[in-house]
Amino acid sequence: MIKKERVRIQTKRKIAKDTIEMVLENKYISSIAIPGQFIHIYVDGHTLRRPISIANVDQDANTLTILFKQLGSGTEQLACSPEGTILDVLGPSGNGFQMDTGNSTILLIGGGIGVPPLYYLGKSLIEKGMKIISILGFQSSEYVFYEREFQELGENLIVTNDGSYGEKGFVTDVVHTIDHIDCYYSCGPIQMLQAVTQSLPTTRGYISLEERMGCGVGACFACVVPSKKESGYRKICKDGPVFNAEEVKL
Amino acid sequence: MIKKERVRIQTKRKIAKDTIEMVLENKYISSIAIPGQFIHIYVDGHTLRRPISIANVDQDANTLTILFKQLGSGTEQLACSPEGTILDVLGPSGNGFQMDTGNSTILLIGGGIGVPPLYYLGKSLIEKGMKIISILGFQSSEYVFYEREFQELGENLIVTNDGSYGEKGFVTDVVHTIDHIDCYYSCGPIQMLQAVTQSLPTTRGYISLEERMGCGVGACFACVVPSKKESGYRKICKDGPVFNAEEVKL
Amino acid sequence: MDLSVEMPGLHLKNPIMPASGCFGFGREYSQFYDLSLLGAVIMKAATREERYGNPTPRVAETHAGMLNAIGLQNPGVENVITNEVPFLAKYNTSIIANIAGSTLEEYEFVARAFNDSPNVDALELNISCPNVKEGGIQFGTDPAMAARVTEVVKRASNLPVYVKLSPNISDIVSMAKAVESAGADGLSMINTLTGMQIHLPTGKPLLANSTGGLSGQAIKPIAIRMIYEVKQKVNIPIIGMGGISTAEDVLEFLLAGASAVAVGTANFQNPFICAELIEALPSTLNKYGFNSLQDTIGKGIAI
Amino acid sequence: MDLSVEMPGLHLKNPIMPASGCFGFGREYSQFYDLSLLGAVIMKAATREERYGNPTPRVAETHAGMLNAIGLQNPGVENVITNEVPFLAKYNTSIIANIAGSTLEEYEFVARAFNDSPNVDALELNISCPNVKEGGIQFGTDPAMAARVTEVVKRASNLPVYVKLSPNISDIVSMAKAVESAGADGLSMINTLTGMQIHLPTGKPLLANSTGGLSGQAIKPIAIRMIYEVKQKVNIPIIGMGGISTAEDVLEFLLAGASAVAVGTANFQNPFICAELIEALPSTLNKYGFNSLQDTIGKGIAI
Ligand SMILES: Cc1cc2nc3c(=O)[nH]c(=O)nc-3n(C[C@H](O)[C@H](O)[C@H](O)COP(=O)(O)OP(=O)(O)OC[C@H]3O[C@@H](n4cnc5c(N)ncnc54)[C@H](O)[C@@H]3O)c2cc1C
Ligand SMILES: Cc1cc2nc3c(=O)[nH]c(=O)nc-3n(C[C@H](O)[C@H](O)[C@H](O)COP(=O)(O)OP(=O)(O)OC[C@H]3O[C@@H](n4cnc5c(N)ncnc54)[C@H](O)[C@@H]3O)c2cc1C
Ligand SMILES: Cc1cc2nc3c(=O)[nH]c(=O)nc-3n(C[C@H](O)[C@H](O)[C@H](O)COP(=O)(O)O)c2cc1C
Ligand SMILES: Cc1cc2nc3c(=O)[nH]c(=O)nc-3n(C[C@H](O)[C@H](O)[C@H](O)COP(=O)(O)O)c2cc1C
Ligand code: FES
Ligand code: FES
Repeated sequence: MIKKERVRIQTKRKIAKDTIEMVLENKYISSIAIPGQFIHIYVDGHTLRRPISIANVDQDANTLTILFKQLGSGTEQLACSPEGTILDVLGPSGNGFQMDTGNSTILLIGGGIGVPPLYYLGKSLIEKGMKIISILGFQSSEYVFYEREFQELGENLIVTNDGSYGEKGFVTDVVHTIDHIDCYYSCGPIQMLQAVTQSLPTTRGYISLEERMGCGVGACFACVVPSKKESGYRKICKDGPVFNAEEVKL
Repeated sequence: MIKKERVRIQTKRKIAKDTIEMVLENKYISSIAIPGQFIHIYVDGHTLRRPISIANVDQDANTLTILFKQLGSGTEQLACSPEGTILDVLGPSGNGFQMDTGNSTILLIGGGIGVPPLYYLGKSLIEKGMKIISILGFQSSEYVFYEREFQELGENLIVTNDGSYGEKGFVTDVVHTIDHIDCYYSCGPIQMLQAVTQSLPTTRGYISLEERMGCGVGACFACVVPSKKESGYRKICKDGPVFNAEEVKL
Repeated sequence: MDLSVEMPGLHLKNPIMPASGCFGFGREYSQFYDLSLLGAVIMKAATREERYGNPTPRVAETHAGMLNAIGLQNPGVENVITNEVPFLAKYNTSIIANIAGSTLEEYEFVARAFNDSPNVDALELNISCPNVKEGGIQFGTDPAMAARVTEVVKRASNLPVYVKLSPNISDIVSMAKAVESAGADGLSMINTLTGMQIHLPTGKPLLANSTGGLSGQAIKPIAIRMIYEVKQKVNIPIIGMGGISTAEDVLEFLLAGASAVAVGTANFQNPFICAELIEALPSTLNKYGFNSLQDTIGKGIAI
Repeated sequence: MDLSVEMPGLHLKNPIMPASGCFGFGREYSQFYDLSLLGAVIMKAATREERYGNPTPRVAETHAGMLNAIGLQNPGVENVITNEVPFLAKYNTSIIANIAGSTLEEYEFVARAFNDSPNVDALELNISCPNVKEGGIQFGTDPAMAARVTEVVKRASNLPVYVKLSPNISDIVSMAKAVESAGADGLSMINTLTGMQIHLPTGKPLLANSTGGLSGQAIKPIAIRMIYEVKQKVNIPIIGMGGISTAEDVLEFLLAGASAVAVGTANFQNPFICAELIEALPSTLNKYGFNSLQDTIGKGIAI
């Protein structure tokens, strides 16, 4: 259940260009959050909260980790909040990833700031005994983060648009180099998700979507995505942000 | 000349109920400010700056002192700024008190948060060898401040509306108890200034006025007061805040 | 302190209600607090058929406000009556149905449909949604059209009708008088102001719909002015809204002439806002010297 | 980067100018920076006679904005021409005279007076000041009246006329087209939205005039929307304003269709704002992929 919680910034660290990692302390959220869920952060002086994925959880330490890019005024202000600041947060929000069962081989495909939720997911899948392969795409070398962390989960490929690190190109350029997978999970820009779902049409897949939000709880109909199966829309904040790749029209 | 200055909060101290004293460090303003001038303080997230009188100056220490009451959201936020904060301030603004010359006896009449500018004035007049008598009015005992400071300048009477400290009543109730004065200076609520100017009709007097301001530099015509002599208005931020009691209609 | 308010069809235990479109049909916010605390709930707009609304992005943030172009997404009036009203009816609060349409016939249909819904206490007639292209906007800015739709809905419905006015207009008083003459039982004001944001990275309007409705604290002075002007010229009660986020704001609306208030955008910042306002209201009224809610209504009008 | 803009009567070295009423006649701000930096200066409104304006309080703070009810205080057009224009003429910048009145005759008189002032480059015809009771408001909200005053002023004046539009209106496009047909050389938009604040300690409107004009960041989405709508329907250039405080805001106005912009309320927060915007503009245009100012104008219009 979503609650309005006070969350303390325990540590703050720049991990790549314009990219911040924050470890947040909160017992309630860290004790129940599952991979793929997000928190909705109030930033002083801003009308709308900012949705940020939960990138990791340490239940023993009562902490959750978020990774975010400084883009506009809200994330910039958040990035400037000193350690010790108490944030007003709604969470955990949304439905997380439905986790595969069995001894599957799993492909994680992340683009830019879509990478964070895949880390907590990968860690959780490893615990369930699955094999993880990950492909992470970034603009250029200076934006690359969490390479080591993903390497610890299994085989890891880095792709940059300009080739300044790893392979040059898009994540989909290397997807075909992976032999066999049972299921993929992907999060990133919409163009990437479109390309990914098209290049893996027959594989079971889950994608995590982003959209501008109002309420973040399912009441305002701001964050919808057209549904493939039924007519109408699904709400990203409540029915998502994770959907079966079959379920929504991108 | 008014400049836009960065001013550092050196110390902050609560001196009475809802009343804060701040010592601000800034070389430019402290080196040229005269009694009666004000600074125009930017408070983050607020459209309009807050005008606050200069209550004291220490040229050697490069500091100026302000005393203010926490009323609305701007002064409350200001009161919460920690020591060390850099404020964005315009100043010194307005015309200060025209100081009497000779060996005059001077009456200072302050009401509530109109008291602050009179302190720097009193100190400056003492240096010129004048005799100072002061009457300070407050709502009740818990709002009284700077009694000791004014006592050091000369005879000092405190009046409270509810009689919880000093005399009970209004400053004008005790004005007649003062024997002879050459000139008075007054700052406080408009009702008090009206009463003061009426009860001292033949005495030379200067009053400092408050009005809601836009620009604070004389460009927007927000802060006007009807002029007695010429037709039309005077601007409090530029022609004032101090006026000859003869000059303006209250 | 007694916070109750009597208005046509509405016996509110307090004057606070969530605004239409900002609270869905109550389900989501019921996980945060007991909806029985609320004076009333105004439901999301209902239309004849299910509507899918506009493409995304549908919201943008502005200084002290936001733009929305949801486009009246809703499951259709039958579905609202069957699936949503019963949920809200479990709570001890009044229910106001916000009705919208693109044609007079659609308004009439939707209004009539709620006659069969015993738990709905009043209609809020949304003639002012700026995000419906087919006709909504004309209803909201032309007094004759507004009077027309008010008459039609009054005739079709057995419920009191609160007409929700658009602020995108020069003369709000004429509009208010027109709908009062047409039989409106009350007014609801204000809806959003039409605005736009251009997204610099793409150089194009950020909202897929180009324009959207501006709500939130930014518009409060406009809402206060319009309510103040209208209160002096009409005899029907006003539900005030537009940027309310504190108990002081509520008092400001009451003084301007509102008898009750709705809270929209502020729910997104703080899901508990309505409950918190209800709790804070008595001490805020006391602080400014009022001993009852009734004493405040329209008292700001300087005569 | 070349920031120059050509508009009727105005050969601006850059598109930034202080808005009328927020910069007096330039004297005060000239102590902060060299006014020759500015594209132009729009002077405070001038009327036939000296005007004393409204009683105080004349301003109030709102969320991301402010209300003002100055009431067109000014020393009268003769005085402006004799004492103020010569001061501004010392600077290498264009001068725009904002003219106001309560009657057609007054507008005509004031417009004609500036014919004798060789240093004034254009008139801004203020038909939209909400703080003048006698007639100002009707000129601003009725397209026929607006066209009428535009014609009269055009006939009286030998200067290009920019008509300043009021946003307190349902259909800004009709208004813009009406004044274009009447001969306006350009538009200036937007003026303030009419608003009010109730002062809780007294329970009455804070401004002595009760209502005032809302300006500042709060109104930017409304200004952008109106300029965007109007740009598509008229062929005369637009001076855009309403809540500008950053170079990004300037670009947003240009993309929406403004050819130049005016900055009002932001001068009160930061007296250097116009100079700072001029300095920041080239890098901001570059950042979003523009190599010239001309490239940006109206480019946000999604067709
Ligand atoms: C479910 C979900 C999870 C997300 N997880 C992450 C994450 O882990 N790390 C991360 O860096 N980013 C994440 N994002 C994107 C993040 O929410 C935006 O980058 C952020 O809101 C931008 O705010 P701003 O203040 O920088 O930008 P501004 O431009 O000032 O924001 C203005 C408004 O637009 C919204 N907005 C702008 N861009 C986006 C976007 N891409 N998606 C949704 N809303 C947006 C803002 O929330 C705000 O309401 C996530 C988005 C969603 C929907
Ligand atoms: C020349 C001058 C000198 C002043 N010196 C002092 C001083 O030394 N100490 C002190 O405590 N106060 C002083 N004041 C009053 C002080 O400016 C206000 O109390 C303060 O601006 C209120 O801001 P707020 O955020 O608390 O209130 P809010 O109600 O949030 O303010 C809203 C707006 O109204 C204005 N405002 C509200 N009350 C006043 C007022 N009484 N006078 C002018 N503007 C007001 C604010 O500046 C702001 O623009 C002075 C005022 C003037 C004009
Ligand atoms: C996301 C959103 C959706 C809205 N949907 C509706 C609606 O369906 N019907 C309606 O009458 N008003 C709708 N409104 C307008 C609000 O009910 C309210 O009138 C307006 O937002 C002003 O109040 P606020 O500033 O408190 O949000 C909506 C507003 C928002 C922000
Ligand atoms: C204090 C003040 C005085 C104003 N006086 C005038 C005026 O005399 N003539 C006029 O056309 N507009 C006047 N305006 C309107 C501004 O020129 C401008 O159109 C409006 O404030 C919107 O811009 P902003 O949000 O940047 O302030 C005034 C605005 C303010 C805040
Ligand atoms: S953000 Fe309100 S429904 Fe998703
Ligand atoms: S505040 Fe602008 S003239 Fe005084």
